[in-house]
Amino acid sequence: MADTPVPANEAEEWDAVASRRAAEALVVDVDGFEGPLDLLLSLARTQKVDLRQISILALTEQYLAFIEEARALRLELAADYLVMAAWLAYLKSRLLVPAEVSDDGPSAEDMAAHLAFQLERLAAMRDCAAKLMARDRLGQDRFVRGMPEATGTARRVDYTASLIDLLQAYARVRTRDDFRPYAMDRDEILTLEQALERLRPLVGDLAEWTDLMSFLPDGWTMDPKRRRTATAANFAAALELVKAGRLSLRQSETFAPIHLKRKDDA
Amino acid sequence: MSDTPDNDTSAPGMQQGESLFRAPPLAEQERMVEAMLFASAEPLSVAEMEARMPHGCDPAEALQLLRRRYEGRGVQVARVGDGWAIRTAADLGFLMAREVVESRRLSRAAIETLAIIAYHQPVTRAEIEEIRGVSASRGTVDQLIELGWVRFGRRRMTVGRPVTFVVTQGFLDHFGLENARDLPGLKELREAGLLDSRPADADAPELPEDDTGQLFDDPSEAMDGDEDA
Amino acid sequence: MSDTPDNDTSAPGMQQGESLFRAPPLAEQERMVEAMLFASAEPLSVAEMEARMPHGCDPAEALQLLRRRYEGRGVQVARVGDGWAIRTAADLGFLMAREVVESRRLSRAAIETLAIIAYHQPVTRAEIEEIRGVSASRGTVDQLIELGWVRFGRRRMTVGRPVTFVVTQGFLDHFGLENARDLPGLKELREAGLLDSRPADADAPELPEDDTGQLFDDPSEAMDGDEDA
Repeated sequence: MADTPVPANEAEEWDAVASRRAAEALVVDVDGFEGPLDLLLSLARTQKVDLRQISILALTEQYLAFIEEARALRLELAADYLVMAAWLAYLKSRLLVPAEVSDDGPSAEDMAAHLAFQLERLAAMRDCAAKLMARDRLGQDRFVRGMPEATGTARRVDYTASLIDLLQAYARVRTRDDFRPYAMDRDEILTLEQALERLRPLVGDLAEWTDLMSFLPDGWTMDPKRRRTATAANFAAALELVKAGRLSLRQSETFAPIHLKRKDDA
Repeated sequence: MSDTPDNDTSAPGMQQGESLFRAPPLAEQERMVEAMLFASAEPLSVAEMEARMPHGCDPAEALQLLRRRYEGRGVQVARVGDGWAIRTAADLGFLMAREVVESRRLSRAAIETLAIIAYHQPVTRAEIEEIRGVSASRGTVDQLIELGWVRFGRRRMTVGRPVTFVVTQGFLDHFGLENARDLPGLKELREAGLLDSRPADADAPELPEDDTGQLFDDPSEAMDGDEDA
Repeated sequence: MSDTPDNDTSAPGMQQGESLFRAPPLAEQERMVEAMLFASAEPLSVAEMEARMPHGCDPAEALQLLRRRYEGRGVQVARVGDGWAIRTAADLGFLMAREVVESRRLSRAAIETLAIIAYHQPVTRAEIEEIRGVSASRGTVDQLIELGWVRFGRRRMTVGRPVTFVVTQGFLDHFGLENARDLPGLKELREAGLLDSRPADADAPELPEDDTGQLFDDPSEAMDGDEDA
């Protein structure tokens, strides 16, 4: 995936021993990293410069060396670390090779700048998180009233439920069917006979054009399977009634709603 | 409170090396008593306050100051048994009337019904039953209406003109939502880990979401409209 | 507000009940606000207070007085988003050891996610993941919602209409912020461009607002219209 061996010339540029030591310390910790960006940020800190002046090329080297080392130690690396390694190897090659003219995509410099931006942004959010947690917090530094007044005359029961309860309830209801053992459900099908029987008495007073879909029986409109079979059965039943001269059908264009009306001149 | 600085000179060691340092000024002690009485879940005795305060403090005296300070205010420092507490002034009790509530959790049937109404509104009783797979007891929807979380919507223009139910502003307020449309879809629930993940779950077909679209006459109505294309 | 009485003098023959009486003097209103804020553990909005107070009261004005009165005291009148609450002064936390709420230790991921939501709100899950460079572990946002610090915001009007997350009043209360604009370092971050997503994102297709109106139209209403005609 990555072009692996640490290339000679750049590698010389930074202290091999120190970097190796840093890498070892990191390797031990590999589980502690929350993904490649986090790892990159830790590596970047070893450059001991402002993140804005970071050398992306050096960082790329560091990262690739780290991945190499982790592999040598047969540490298991999650796929996203390897994806990042591949991307960085590509970035490195683009940074080293003079810019090609024809390229449409972002330039290597743009890519590097964006990576630097991502690192800086992540670092900033870490700082913010720390600042937030260091604030005077409720229940630790600041306190609420210990005895909220409840001198009771009008006692009222307040039913409560949290948003999480609500979401879980919905998920529970909607996924119940996913876990049902498979069975052929005959009662999931509305037959032509049933639809016809239902529709026939209804069309008598149908003086206005009315959407076919509004004739779906209660209980057959929500579940898509039932809705489909009910739609088909109703449509077939409507055709039967047209054939019998009791009903007119109208559709303004393909896929438009189908409308029914009593056949007046019958 | 301008005397806090005095206090600061002795501050570094205050917590631990207690007896080495002077007690904080009385005004500062008064602040302490005020904070303790406010935050405590029970009335506090002078001895209890003293035990919490820096060495050399005299909560009894601070308490007298505080008590005088609150005279005629909206709350009072009141003696309760052996202890002291802050209480609403007797003449303002009428403002507290609404404070008295007893919380009870909603039943599972009620919360499920509520969730269905929120996600599928406007929705008829028959549709609720269809989604839940159980016939809804009349009482459940009634309870939700009584709670002010559900109200009647327009009648559905289908045969029988069934009434529909929708959620109210009170519902949105209670659950901290701006709009029922902002409720996450099933896929988002799953991503958020809110879906009980039983083994089959992860690979379960993503059907349900698409299908919500079908529930509405207009497919663009779907909560996750993106998938309809 | 001192002109409220003027107002009322011209009103002897007014409608009924309430308006016959002039609003209580401001000092009295201040007592009422004081009592209500002391009595409630949750922040109260001006509107909530006004609803409980006698007709013609102006809690906003009374609040300013009250806030000044408690400056430097052991408890403080704190603004919390839309609401107001009384909280103990932070420097006296050491007295309240017994009241400390042992909060569940938040994971690093949860803390970071919280910060990202607070500083970037409204923010989608994908954006959180982009900033952290990892797919958010399940349960992280969930945990923050359960703590009452995060809630759903409006759906983003981009393709896919993802749900967004924002911080709550509970978050502000917990971290002692008057409102989300007071987050430490927010301005500097914005000026440094660190709250932007990548520049390319700026031109991401934003659907026009009208569009959403369309989506949210209630089909049954549309049908109603037809039928009524």
